[in-house]
Amino acid sequence: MSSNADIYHEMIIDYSRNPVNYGKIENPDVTFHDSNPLCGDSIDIDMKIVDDKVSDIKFHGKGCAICMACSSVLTEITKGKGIEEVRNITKHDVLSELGLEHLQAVRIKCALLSLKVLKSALYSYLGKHMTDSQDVDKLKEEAANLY
Amino acid sequence: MSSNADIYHEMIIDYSRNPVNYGKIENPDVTFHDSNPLCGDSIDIDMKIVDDKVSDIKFHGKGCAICMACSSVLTEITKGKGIEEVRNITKHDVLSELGLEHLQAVRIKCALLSLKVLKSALYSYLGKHMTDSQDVDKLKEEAANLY
Amino acid sequence: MQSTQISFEKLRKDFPILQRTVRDNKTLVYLDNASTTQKPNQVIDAITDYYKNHNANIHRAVYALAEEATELYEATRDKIANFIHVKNREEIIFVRGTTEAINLVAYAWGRTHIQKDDIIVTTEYEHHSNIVPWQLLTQEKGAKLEYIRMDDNGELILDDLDKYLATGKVKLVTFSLMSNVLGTITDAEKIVSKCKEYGVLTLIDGAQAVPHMPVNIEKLDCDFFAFSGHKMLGPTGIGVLWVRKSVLQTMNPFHGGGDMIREVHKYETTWNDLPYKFEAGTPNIADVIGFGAAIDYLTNLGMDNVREHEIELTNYAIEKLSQINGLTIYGTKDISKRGGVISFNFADVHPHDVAQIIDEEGIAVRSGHHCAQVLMERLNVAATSRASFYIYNTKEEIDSLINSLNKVARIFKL
Amino acid sequence: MQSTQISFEKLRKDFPILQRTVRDNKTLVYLDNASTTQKPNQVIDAITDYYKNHNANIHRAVYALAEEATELYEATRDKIANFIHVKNREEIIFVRGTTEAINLVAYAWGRTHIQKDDIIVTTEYEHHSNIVPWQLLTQEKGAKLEYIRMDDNGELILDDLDKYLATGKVKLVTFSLMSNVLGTITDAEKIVSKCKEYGVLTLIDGAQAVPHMPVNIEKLDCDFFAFSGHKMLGPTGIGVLWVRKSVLQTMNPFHGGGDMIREVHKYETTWNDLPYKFEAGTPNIADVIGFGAAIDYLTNLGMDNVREHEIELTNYAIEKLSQINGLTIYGTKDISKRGGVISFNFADVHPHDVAQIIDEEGIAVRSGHHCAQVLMERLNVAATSRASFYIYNTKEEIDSLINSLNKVARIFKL
Ligand SMILES: Cc1ncc(COP(=O)(O)O)c(C=O)c1O
Ligand SMILES: Cc1ncc(COP(=O)(O)O)c(C=O)c1O
Repeated sequence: MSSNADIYHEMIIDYSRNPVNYGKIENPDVTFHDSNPLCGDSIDIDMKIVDDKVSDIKFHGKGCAICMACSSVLTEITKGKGIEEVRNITKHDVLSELGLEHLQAVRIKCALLSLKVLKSALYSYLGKHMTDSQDVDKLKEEAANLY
Repeated sequence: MSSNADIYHEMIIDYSRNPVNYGKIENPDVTFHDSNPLCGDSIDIDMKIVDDKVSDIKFHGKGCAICMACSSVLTEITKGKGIEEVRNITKHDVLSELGLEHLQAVRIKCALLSLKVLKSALYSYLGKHMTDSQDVDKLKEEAANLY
Repeated sequence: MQSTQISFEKLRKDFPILQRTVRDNKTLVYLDNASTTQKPNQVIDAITDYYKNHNANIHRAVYALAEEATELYEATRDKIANFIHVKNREEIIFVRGTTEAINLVAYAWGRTHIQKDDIIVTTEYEHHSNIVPWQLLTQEKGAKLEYIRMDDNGELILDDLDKYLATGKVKLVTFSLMSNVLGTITDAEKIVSKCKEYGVLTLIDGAQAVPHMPVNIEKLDCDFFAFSGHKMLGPTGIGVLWVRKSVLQTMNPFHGGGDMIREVHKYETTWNDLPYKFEAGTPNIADVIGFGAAIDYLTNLGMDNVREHEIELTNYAIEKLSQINGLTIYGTKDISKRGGVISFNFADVHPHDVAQIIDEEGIAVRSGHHCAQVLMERLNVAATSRASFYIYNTKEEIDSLINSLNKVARIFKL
Repeated sequence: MQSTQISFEKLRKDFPILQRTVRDNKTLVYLDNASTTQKPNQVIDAITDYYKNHNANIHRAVYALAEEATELYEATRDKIANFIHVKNREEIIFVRGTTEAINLVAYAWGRTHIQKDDIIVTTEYEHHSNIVPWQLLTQEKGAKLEYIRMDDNGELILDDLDKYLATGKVKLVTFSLMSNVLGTITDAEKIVSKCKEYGVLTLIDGAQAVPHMPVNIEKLDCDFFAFSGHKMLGPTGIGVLWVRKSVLQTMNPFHGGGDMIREVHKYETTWNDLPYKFEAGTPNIADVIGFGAAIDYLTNLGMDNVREHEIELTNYAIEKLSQINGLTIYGTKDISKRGGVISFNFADVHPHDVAQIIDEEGIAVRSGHHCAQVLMERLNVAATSRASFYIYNTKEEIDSLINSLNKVARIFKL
């Protein structure tokens, strides 16, 4: 296994200093906040959703380089995608983009906090627009099995 | 040190089967109840007090042979004594009468439960008849340092 | 499933204390297992290994030791889930023991769910830890505590339960799966299914059952379940509260502090996910890990085998004890309905005197009320002597017990 | 008093874990002692010896093992009384740790003594365990929680205390004797004497102070005092709550169960004597005994010497860290007002990233909010890195820390 410190490559450092899609959206269609109870990282995500597509997405909050880099990458992946596609984004999609597949357990939570917030945001958006209660149940189960 | 089982000599067995001063007194001048939280032994003592003398004393309750024998001996020692004398009865007075000076810690509580009840009874009697608050304080301290 | 050819005699070597002598050079015969059990080297070594190689606070730090400690700690949660057949690991909360587990329910569930005139039902053969918390709660709330009575055979009179349930006021029924005095095994599935008809929650005190027989929480289908590590080869200071997730989600936090929070602000705070919401402060990390080793040990033995071994010992002991003149055994003699706990009285000799005399022979039994004074009142005795068995006990040890009772008879001229 | 010629270097051999390597064969440099400390062989052996030779449940049985276990257990209570200068052993209650201690007060004292509109005062630099229990209590009772603010030097602004006391509504003032983030030593005697003028009770969180400096409860003259064993060489799962007897006598029981009762009847119960009224259920016997060994160890060293050793290390570390460009140290640099806990931030690098990078070099420091989010808000940071020292740390280890920070600078191009 490669050394843990190897994860601090150029791209991560750059993203952490210059995060992409950082900020707030005025009048977002959906917004969600969550934090990591153990380390105190906290992330907010705002989205505009037009025609079942994520037309705009921004995040803000506090976190380590890993958290900032992953949030940047995640919002880049998400922007412009259809809701169903976003629903299918996996942790692998985020981690592999940054070469973080082998992150240790306690740091995984830093890397995936923004994914958790994104999915929660999506579910709360979908929940509001769903009529079929079976769909809502499926959504809840998905949310529960996030990590 | 002698074996712990040696404590079960004739006198103890006899007292346990035929306790002395066992029973209740009608209209006692003072009565007190206490129990041993750890083993469940429980003892009540009733006394008649005439002219500052313990004119009659009886006990009843549940307990092991040690507890019964010590209660018997204690009431025998107490009967007819003046209040100040009773106040000065020590654990040694009870234990030595039965050769129990070396009793292990957990059994000491069985042996001395009735002494504790006797003293508490006495203090509650004295407390009621005292006018000097300094005396009452002294009494309280005495009670607190019983074992 | 394990083979039933396990040599229980051989596993004695895992327990260093069994080599000890006590008093006048007498071999220790430890028969107070319902109170606490002895510990095998495997458990002691797990604790030692933790302190010598992995000790660190858990969950919060990124360095190597903390990572290792967290993994070891959380692994026990999985072992427990597996051992008592629980699907959701986040339903398992670490506590000090059964007593804390039940009190946690009384505070974090009871304080918000019990109101004036509600009824909580317990039984006449409960341990104080399954009575006193409910007295405190019902007295505070103006609610009522009622008891399912016990018949002369040591079994619960379930008509009492029906009567209370019919009032429509019962909010919780709580009972031990095995009595720590009589060894009676409660018909839990019947009680739970009656309660479910009325939508009433059930708490099972598994302190005596989990160490001695297979327990399947899914099958029991109760809502709360509590047990202690030290009664099943594990260290002191660690126990488990299991709560069905849908009930756990309705509960307030118990202790406030580190680890149980999500975000703390000056005037408001949000809670961490389950089960951490209920595990405030630095937990008993080393003993959780030691407990994991105890569960491994029992899993390897197989709980069916443990139960079988104890049935054999209990049958043998009841047979031998029954032959002693003047000796009374309490509870049922039907072995399918009882575990390896035997309470008895010997003529008019007080249990303390029995215990003290046989202690001289190296025999450790418990005498007293066994934290079950309500049951003592019901049996109309001040106390009993109690012998209770575990995996390392042998028939020879029961013979020693019987012999030592002869000495009691001699001294007390029975 | 001990000689100050004690070789702290030599006592490292008592701590087996310090011989360990981590990650890529790096020597472990353990600098997270404010979180939990390592354990010497003497403590580990005391636990092992208990399980191998004396294990039994305490207080209740007459047989030899139970007698020995009870004596060992109660001996720790006397050692603690001696260590923190307490006259009445029955004022000392064993709990899991500081968190349980404070929650016990919030339940068993707070639930009956705090009413609507009462004020409880805490401080901005408290650990969550001295904030959240009071949030829960004041919210339940409609009372108020107020904070003594901290100045930029990391010291409390005691004018705030005066202001709250003047309202006449304060019932309790609670504060830590040493901050777990800044190391600030609180002027406890001044706070307590102010409170006494108003007849207000005081609780001191001694979790960080007791392990690192002489503490004299008689002199402090507070009403409640809490600390944890695992932060002072002792095992996990054991801590102490001390309560002044006259206050303890006004408190309801906390947990109901075995050992804390005098007589249990179906519908009413009376309580055991102090301190047992507050120790329900089988306690953490082995770890109480292990804790006794930890106290012996520290008593032998002498707490004055411990403090002196840490002053030396802290001075050295502050000097070295101050030379690093872009590194900010929080709190006072006046060593007489602080313990061996140093929180810092390094330029714009997040503390998690610092901790992870230096972990590769074997350095264990903590990064995060340190269960003090209110203080993080006050400092206006998301988190800090924290190095904290104990008796076995050396100047060479601080040099290693400094070196590893150079690697952080390289990677983050500082
Ligand atoms: C000042 C302070 N108070 C309370 C605590 C909580 O102690 P514990 O986790 O042992 O309950 C800690 C340690 O984390 C602390 O540093
Ligand atoms: C049936 C039962 N419930 C509860 C308890 C209390 O367990 P603990 O003392 O481990 O809290 C015991 C053991 O003493 C028990 O036998």
